[in-house]
Amino acid sequence: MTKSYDFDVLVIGAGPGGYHAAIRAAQLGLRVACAERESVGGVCLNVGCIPTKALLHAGEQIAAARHAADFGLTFGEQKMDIAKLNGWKDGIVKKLTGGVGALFKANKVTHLQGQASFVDDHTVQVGDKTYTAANFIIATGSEPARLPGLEVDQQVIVDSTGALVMPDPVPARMLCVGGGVIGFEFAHVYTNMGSKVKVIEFLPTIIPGADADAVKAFQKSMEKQGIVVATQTKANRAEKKADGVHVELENVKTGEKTIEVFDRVLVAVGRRPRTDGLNAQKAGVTVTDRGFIPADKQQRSNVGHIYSIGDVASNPMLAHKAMKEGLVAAEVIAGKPAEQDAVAIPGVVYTNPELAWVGLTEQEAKDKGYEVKTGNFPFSASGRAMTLQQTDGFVKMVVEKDTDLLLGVHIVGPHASDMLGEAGLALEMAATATDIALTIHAHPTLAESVLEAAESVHKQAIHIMNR
Amino acid sequence: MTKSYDFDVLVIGAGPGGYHAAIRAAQLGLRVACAERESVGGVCLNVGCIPTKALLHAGEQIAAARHAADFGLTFGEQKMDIAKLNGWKDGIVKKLTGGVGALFKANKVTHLQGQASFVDDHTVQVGDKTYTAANFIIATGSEPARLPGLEVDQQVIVDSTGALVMPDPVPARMLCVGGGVIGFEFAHVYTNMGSKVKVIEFLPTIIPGADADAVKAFQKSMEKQGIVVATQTKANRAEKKADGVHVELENVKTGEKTIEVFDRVLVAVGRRPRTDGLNAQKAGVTVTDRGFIPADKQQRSNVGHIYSIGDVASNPMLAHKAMKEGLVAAEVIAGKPAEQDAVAIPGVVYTNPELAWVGLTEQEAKDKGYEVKTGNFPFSASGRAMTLQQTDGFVKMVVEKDTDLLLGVHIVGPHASDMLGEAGLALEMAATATDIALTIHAHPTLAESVLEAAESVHKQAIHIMNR
Amino acid sequence: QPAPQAPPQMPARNDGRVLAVPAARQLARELGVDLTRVQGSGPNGRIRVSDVLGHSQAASAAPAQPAA
Ligand SMILES: Cc1cc2nc3c(=O)[nH]c(=O)nc-3n(C[C@H](O)[C@H](O)[C@H](O)COP(=O)(O)OP(=O)(O)OC[C@H]3O[C@@H](n4cnc5c(N)ncnc54)[C@H](O)[C@@H]3O)c2cc1C
Ligand SMILES: Cc1cc2nc3c(=O)[nH]c(=O)nc-3n(C[C@H](O)[C@H](O)[C@H](O)COP(=O)(O)OP(=O)(O)OC[C@H]3O[C@@H](n4cnc5c(N)ncnc54)[C@H](O)[C@@H]3O)c2cc1C
Repeated sequence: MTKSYDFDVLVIGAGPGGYHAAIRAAQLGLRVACAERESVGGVCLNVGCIPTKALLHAGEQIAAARHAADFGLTFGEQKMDIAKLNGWKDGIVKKLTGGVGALFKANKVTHLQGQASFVDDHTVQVGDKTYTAANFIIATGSEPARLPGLEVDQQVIVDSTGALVMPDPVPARMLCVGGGVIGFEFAHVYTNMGSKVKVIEFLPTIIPGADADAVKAFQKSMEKQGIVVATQTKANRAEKKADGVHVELENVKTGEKTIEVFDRVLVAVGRRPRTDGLNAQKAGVTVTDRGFIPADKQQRSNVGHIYSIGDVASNPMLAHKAMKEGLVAAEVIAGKPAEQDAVAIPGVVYTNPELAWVGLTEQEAKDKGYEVKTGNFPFSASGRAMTLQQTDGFVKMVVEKDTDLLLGVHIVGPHASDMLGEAGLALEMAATATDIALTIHAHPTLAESVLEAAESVHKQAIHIMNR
Repeated sequence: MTKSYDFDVLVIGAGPGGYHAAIRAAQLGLRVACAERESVGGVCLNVGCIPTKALLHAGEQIAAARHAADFGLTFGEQKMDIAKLNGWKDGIVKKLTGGVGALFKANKVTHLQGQASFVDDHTVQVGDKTYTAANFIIATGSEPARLPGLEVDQQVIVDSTGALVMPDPVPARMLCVGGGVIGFEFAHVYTNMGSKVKVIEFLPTIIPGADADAVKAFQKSMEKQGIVVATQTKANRAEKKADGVHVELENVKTGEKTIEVFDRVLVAVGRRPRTDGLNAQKAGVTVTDRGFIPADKQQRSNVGHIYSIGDVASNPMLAHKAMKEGLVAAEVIAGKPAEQDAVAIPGVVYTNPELAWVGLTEQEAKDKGYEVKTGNFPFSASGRAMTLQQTDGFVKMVVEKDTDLLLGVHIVGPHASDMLGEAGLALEMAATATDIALTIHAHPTLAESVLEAAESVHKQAIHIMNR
Repeated sequence: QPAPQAPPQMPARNDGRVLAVPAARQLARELGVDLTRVQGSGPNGRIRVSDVLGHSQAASAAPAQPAA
């Protein structure tokens, strides 16, 4: 690549999209820089995927200790050292972000600390220096959407970043505004920590994008664990008083308004792409009204040598989508015929049970004109689930009727996210339900339930009656 | 099928092989009976796969409670009610065997209680009745092999069945004779319950059949958890005394002998096929010197209408192999072109970390003449593993060099058995490492490590340096 | 120069998908092979790496008119 530029590629943002792009580009022999104005790892490592999973695990261990009584294991008084909890979580984040820094060094990626702003379509300014590059990859990510009337102070009214710092004492009454993935992950954490949690969702159903049957089973399990769920409900405004935050809730169907009092309120009503300070227009890069920088299948923006990946490029705003797009952009720049051609992008709620899915929901498949058959296998019929004390949920499979082609897999249950590995590969390989049904799955495993769901598509599951 | 026989198929043995065969045959419209002399569910449900997994889970919860201190969760005095533990485990077994009984009823499988003995090649006697059938499926399973010098009394010297009843108090010193899957699963259970456990293995290496690198990592993790492992060691004889069982151990390399004292000794030196009371010769069915009733790919024995499946048919003696063979036999009898054509049969040790594999080990692949490349990704580099506090182990991939064809996957780590779902499907679908590497895996999951192992085959893993 | 005969297009699926495993999709891009013209050997015409290789070899083995 031409040497007249400082770098072959300059990546803007070191979130999962950006650091994957930078490392892959370096692996392919390019001269790479990556600019980051905060901490490497982006939202995902610092205030997203990773710290939430740490807190979720901690919370689940509290629940597990309680359930241990079922098999005779009991404990004396239980103590939670909140400072230690936060420190442990921060330690994991530090280890991982430190790891990315080390990988940058080892791969000879130049890390530029500071905000990158375009000067022209081949130049950015970072701090008081300018750098030129033959190609750019914009990976500036996203930030929490705000909700008028609920001003985030990161103490009592928090967004996902504030919610990651567990307060001491744990709030007695918690409201999660937004019944999406993030809302429910925090609801689950705080419930296990001892809060009484209510989740409200504006839409008629929680976890938009997930299969209706799966959502129903998921919601039932969350409610069984003590989370109160109110759909078609919005929060109009919040007032901080001595006895807590007074929130006006409105039932959007009836218009009925009530005031409820909470000790902590999480605003988790979605995320918006982030391009502030980027000066994209100086490079001629199109930013849409909603703030996205759209890209084609090679991740090119409207400007041929400027690429856009991850949350800033499009929905769904998920780390693994950002990673994939980062790899594609890097490979395309290196002259490889890469393409973002994924059949499906998985989604996961990392609660217990987890809700995990990949591919089309039953409704989506029907809406697209497919004639579908479905299969279903409940974990209550799984020996492995029984031994793990986790029998809530099922595996549901959506299959094209005539061809047996797998269209989607929807799992509510323990380790659901790990089972998505098989489901995702199956979709990408254009596997049929028969391919899965004929594959020996180890016994006794949770993954067997994927096999049985495939068998049930053909009304041949063994451990349930096939209606 | 001809009505002149009492049944279209009579299955002998209601273990996982037998009950799968019986239910599938019934699903396909055949008139089916299944004879069982003990309890439906066979070894697997009653004294094998299921109760071991229950005890393993219980033990792991004890360990998890200890590790919770890392994130600030501590407990007062811990108590284990051993009677409740045994009862909980028995309850799961009862639920599952009851479930199989219910499935028999619902599928109209006639359950014959008693030992089946062949009278001729179309007739068996069960109790004082005789039944005729057009076809038979022999699914009589296996039993623990005995070791001369160590007489099993199911109290202090036990086989796997005796070891499933946890004594109160838990033995302080435990010896597992045999370093295979069963030996290590019990070693892990008893260690977590508080025993000081030693495992001895005659061969130079433990867990025969598993990949050498995987075994090494597995053994290291077991030793870290306090299990003492001695390979090339055998137990010559045991003498019960007031202070415990005195066992003579011999180092088979040096010939050196020592006496060590234990409170419980598990004999887990393999299993042998079981055909006692079957009178196979009356039907003209061949039983080998070692006690097997061999079968072809349609599971037919030397007598065309008599099938043999599961442990009694061949090694490896694993439940999922028995299930598969049961389905094949049933389908063949129903006139379907089924065949036991599995590319690979997975194996799992359900300890923590688990050791799980499917397909060829690196050595097996080389021995078969493959030119191989390998990939490896350690869980210490996995964010998800960190949040789960389980970073021991790795995913190793064995791939054919020129074609990139996947040959084997070997996992030491948390939830390894669930990740085998993807690995097994990949092998059956003749997937390449590239297929796995190009498939989006949800973040943050353990299954991502499968993706990174595939990337590392091509020296393109992101989260490690690829040597 | 007469254009080399293009192999026929495979019947399209209603959903517009071409069923091919990821490695076959990547290889097709590398070799410049149009997947809609590849006969897949798997169930539902699923295209594997060997199908793309076979197609590409057949195409290059087809008698090419020397440039006049
Ligand atoms: C609480 C929470 C939990 C989540 N959990 C999951 C999960 O479990 N799984 C999942 O897949 N996704 C999860 N997500 C979403 C995931 O974090 C994002 O999809 C992912 O981080 C997007 O990656 P990215 O590289 O596009 O951008 P980001 O991670 O947002 O990174 C962008 C980076 O660019 C930097 N930047 C921005 N502008 C500039 C500039 N002009 N100059 C220099 N640097 C700049 C930012 O500082 C930031 O570090 C979660 C999100 C949240 C908030
Ligand atoms: C401790 C332990 C743990 C194990 N864990 C696992 C594991 O995690 N995963 C795994 O895959 N495998 C495991 N196994 C192995 C697994 O249990 C066997 O592979 C499996 O049970 C074999 O199934 P089968 O149907 O061939 O025979 P079996 O399960 O042995 O069943 C045979 C049945 O036939 C009956 N029978 C025998 N002769 C007659 C007769 N003449 N008339 C009537 N009935 C008869 C017996 O009573 C028995 O119920 C484990 C085994 C043990 C001992």
